[in-house]
Amino acid sequence: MDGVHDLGGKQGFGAVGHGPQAKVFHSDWEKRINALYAIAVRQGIFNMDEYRHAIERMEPRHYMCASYYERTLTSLATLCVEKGVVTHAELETLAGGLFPLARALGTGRTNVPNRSSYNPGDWVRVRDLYVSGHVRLPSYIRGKVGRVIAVSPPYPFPDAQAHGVQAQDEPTYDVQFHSHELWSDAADDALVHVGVFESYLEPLT
Amino acid sequence: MDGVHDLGGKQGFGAVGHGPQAKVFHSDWEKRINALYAIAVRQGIFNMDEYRHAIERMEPRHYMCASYYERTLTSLATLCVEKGVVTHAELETLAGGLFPLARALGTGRTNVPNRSSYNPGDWVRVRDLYVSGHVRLPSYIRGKVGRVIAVSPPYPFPDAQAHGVQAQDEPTYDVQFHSHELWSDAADDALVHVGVFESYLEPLT
Amino acid sequence: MESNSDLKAVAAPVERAAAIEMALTSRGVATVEDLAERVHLADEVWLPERGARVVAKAWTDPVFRTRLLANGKSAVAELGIELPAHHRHLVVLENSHEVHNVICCTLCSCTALTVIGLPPDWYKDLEYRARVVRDSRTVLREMGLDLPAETQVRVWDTTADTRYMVLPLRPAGTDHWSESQLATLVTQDSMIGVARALEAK
Amino acid sequence: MESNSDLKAVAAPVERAAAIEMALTSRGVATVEDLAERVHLADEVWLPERGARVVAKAWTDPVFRTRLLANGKSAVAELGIELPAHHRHLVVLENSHEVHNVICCTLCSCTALTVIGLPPDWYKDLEYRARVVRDSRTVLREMGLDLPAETQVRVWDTTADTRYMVLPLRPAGTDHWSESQLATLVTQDSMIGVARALEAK
Repeated sequence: MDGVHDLGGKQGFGAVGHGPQAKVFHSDWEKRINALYAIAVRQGIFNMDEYRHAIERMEPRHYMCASYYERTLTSLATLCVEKGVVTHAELETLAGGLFPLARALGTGRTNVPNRSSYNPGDWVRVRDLYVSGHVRLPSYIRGKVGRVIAVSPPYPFPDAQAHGVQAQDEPTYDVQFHSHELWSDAADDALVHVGVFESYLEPLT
Repeated sequence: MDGVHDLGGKQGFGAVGHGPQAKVFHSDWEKRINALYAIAVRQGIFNMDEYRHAIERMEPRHYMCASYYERTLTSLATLCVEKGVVTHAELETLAGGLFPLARALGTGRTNVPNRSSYNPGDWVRVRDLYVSGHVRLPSYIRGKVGRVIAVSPPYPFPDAQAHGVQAQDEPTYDVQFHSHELWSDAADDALVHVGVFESYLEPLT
Repeated sequence: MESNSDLKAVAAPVERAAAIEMALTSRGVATVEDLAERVHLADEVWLPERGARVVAKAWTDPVFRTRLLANGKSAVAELGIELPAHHRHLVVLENSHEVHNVICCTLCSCTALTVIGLPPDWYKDLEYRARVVRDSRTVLREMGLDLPAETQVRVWDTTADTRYMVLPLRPAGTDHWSESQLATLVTQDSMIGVARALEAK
Repeated sequence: MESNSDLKAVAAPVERAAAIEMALTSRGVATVEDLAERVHLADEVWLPERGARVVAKAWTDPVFRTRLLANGKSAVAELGIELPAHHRHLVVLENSHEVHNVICCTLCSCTALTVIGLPPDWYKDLEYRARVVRDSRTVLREMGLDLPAETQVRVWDTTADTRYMVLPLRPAGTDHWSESQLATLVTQDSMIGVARALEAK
């Protein structure tokens, strides 16, 4: 999904709010929500891909302006409503006000059928891929060329997992890109490593 | 600038707020701000490219949540402060509160030196172009292939105009793209026409 | 850009608008007359009724229609409609049973406002700008325009200083209508391309 | 997803959080004990001090260091540090005078939180996520880390279920320090890669 969550390389943002005031939590409810979503995952109410995708499905302005734990809270509530654990109306009654949830879930997809596997040292191209459902491809690597540095063991395929679609597990590749391949001369000189699922790659021909 | 203003093809947004309640203006100040920015342009305080870019330079959350005329207002005020017409402090005193302006202007650029010209019927590729200053290239056509349908007379080059950089005027090309070239199968079937400056294009080899 | 450090809350847009207006009028950058003139143009002149006259004339005068499609800017000037200097080009997009055109501006909200009228709120909203270019047929359907599968959709993104207007299909049953009668069927939505012209009643 | 139509204002996040907590505890999905356990983990267990022990051991025990770089997950398990099931892989990135590593998550805010501690607010903010991957050296400089021009920057974006931690350079003048003394020099920032380990005083 080409959503506002896909922030890598986006410009116009100010300084990072780094400093002695940095904190993990700013209030007690943040700790409790962080605990609750993890409990819901452990109870099997939803998986981590569903959790991440429900955050991405938040109305874009809501996503942009919410704090991190408000995003957690919205994903947790959305999935609990979608899975039938609680109703939206009940949540609003309990909260004593409107309770904005994420927008509706679309369709997922399974693995790409004709995918190749790669070895460290292989040059690869990221597919020019557009997926309306969940996808863990940051748009800044779309269509770009990089080199495989390492291979991980197979993981569940997020494009399927977030939508309850059957799929095979896939290795992810540690792919190294040069920042100038990604953003021409409008970036600092660096190597950027991204964990890329096999279905997102094609051999460099 | 790869900013949040570059909305074409972004997903996650809801229904268009179309209907009998549609209006141009919602209050009197909107009309007056719309008049004032046009007067400032006519007075030569800034040009339209500076005006558009100052909107793009708004802090991303502010951009996303502001109404259209709040964006106009912020651009007008930012440019009047940057051009020395008024100080930020005076605006805040007059407003009786904080007056958020757009973020600082970066560097512009002039035309691409080795650009080609094109004729209707020519196939072209949009350069894989990353510009940190003002640019009128929507990111959804970056790197994509289309066909030139028509040619316009030369216009001032926005990447330069928004930054006070000297540049030659350039024709813009009406380039036709198939929606499936732009977004694979994750788009409705359509032809998309974009007005593309010469410096953004390269011949299809 | 020093800010007033003793202020705490962000002023409301209406207050900020008043502040910049006061700053510009007190310096003589804008006069009361300038402001009144521009507000008058927006309220009374740049209305969709102007574009409706253009469309109705194109429907009834084939020679004008040819001129309009060849050079929109000079053709609308015949009807006394001028474009701002930076609107360099007006391209008129003729709908047919085969092709339906729709206009947008994904990067900001450009339009041929002196011809088709200042754009309504939804045209400038993030939703329309993000979605119509990618999900054109779906968005048009949501907005009440269900196009036949065989009609091709063409979306025009106003990214340069060319401006667009749609020449909608002439409604059936209007063969003997006058130009001014026809103009009443031409809405701003139909010149943006999110609706057909009104049906003849 | 029917909404309560008689409500008007959006409830504050703290009220919404209380509502979902009440809904889940009243149904037995989460017990008071579950909640207390998870809050305890976040407050008392998943702290940067854990990662600091790993780093200090790697600085003093070359054989452990080799195991850590070969397989982070099994090496930290030797110190009693477990990763959640969905953190499949822990890759430890060793800084040198030639290469400086920094980690981020542009799509959300993933981290090896059981090792380096739960990430601070700025790591999860839009600013860090948007900028560090493209303007790495600039962002690091703004954050107080001015790297020599000859040091190569490597940015690691946590887009899959591999987790990363940075093994910072051992500070000068610590040759005879004990493992536990060394651990006091290892900050969370240095394991993210936005700072060096603290200097020896």
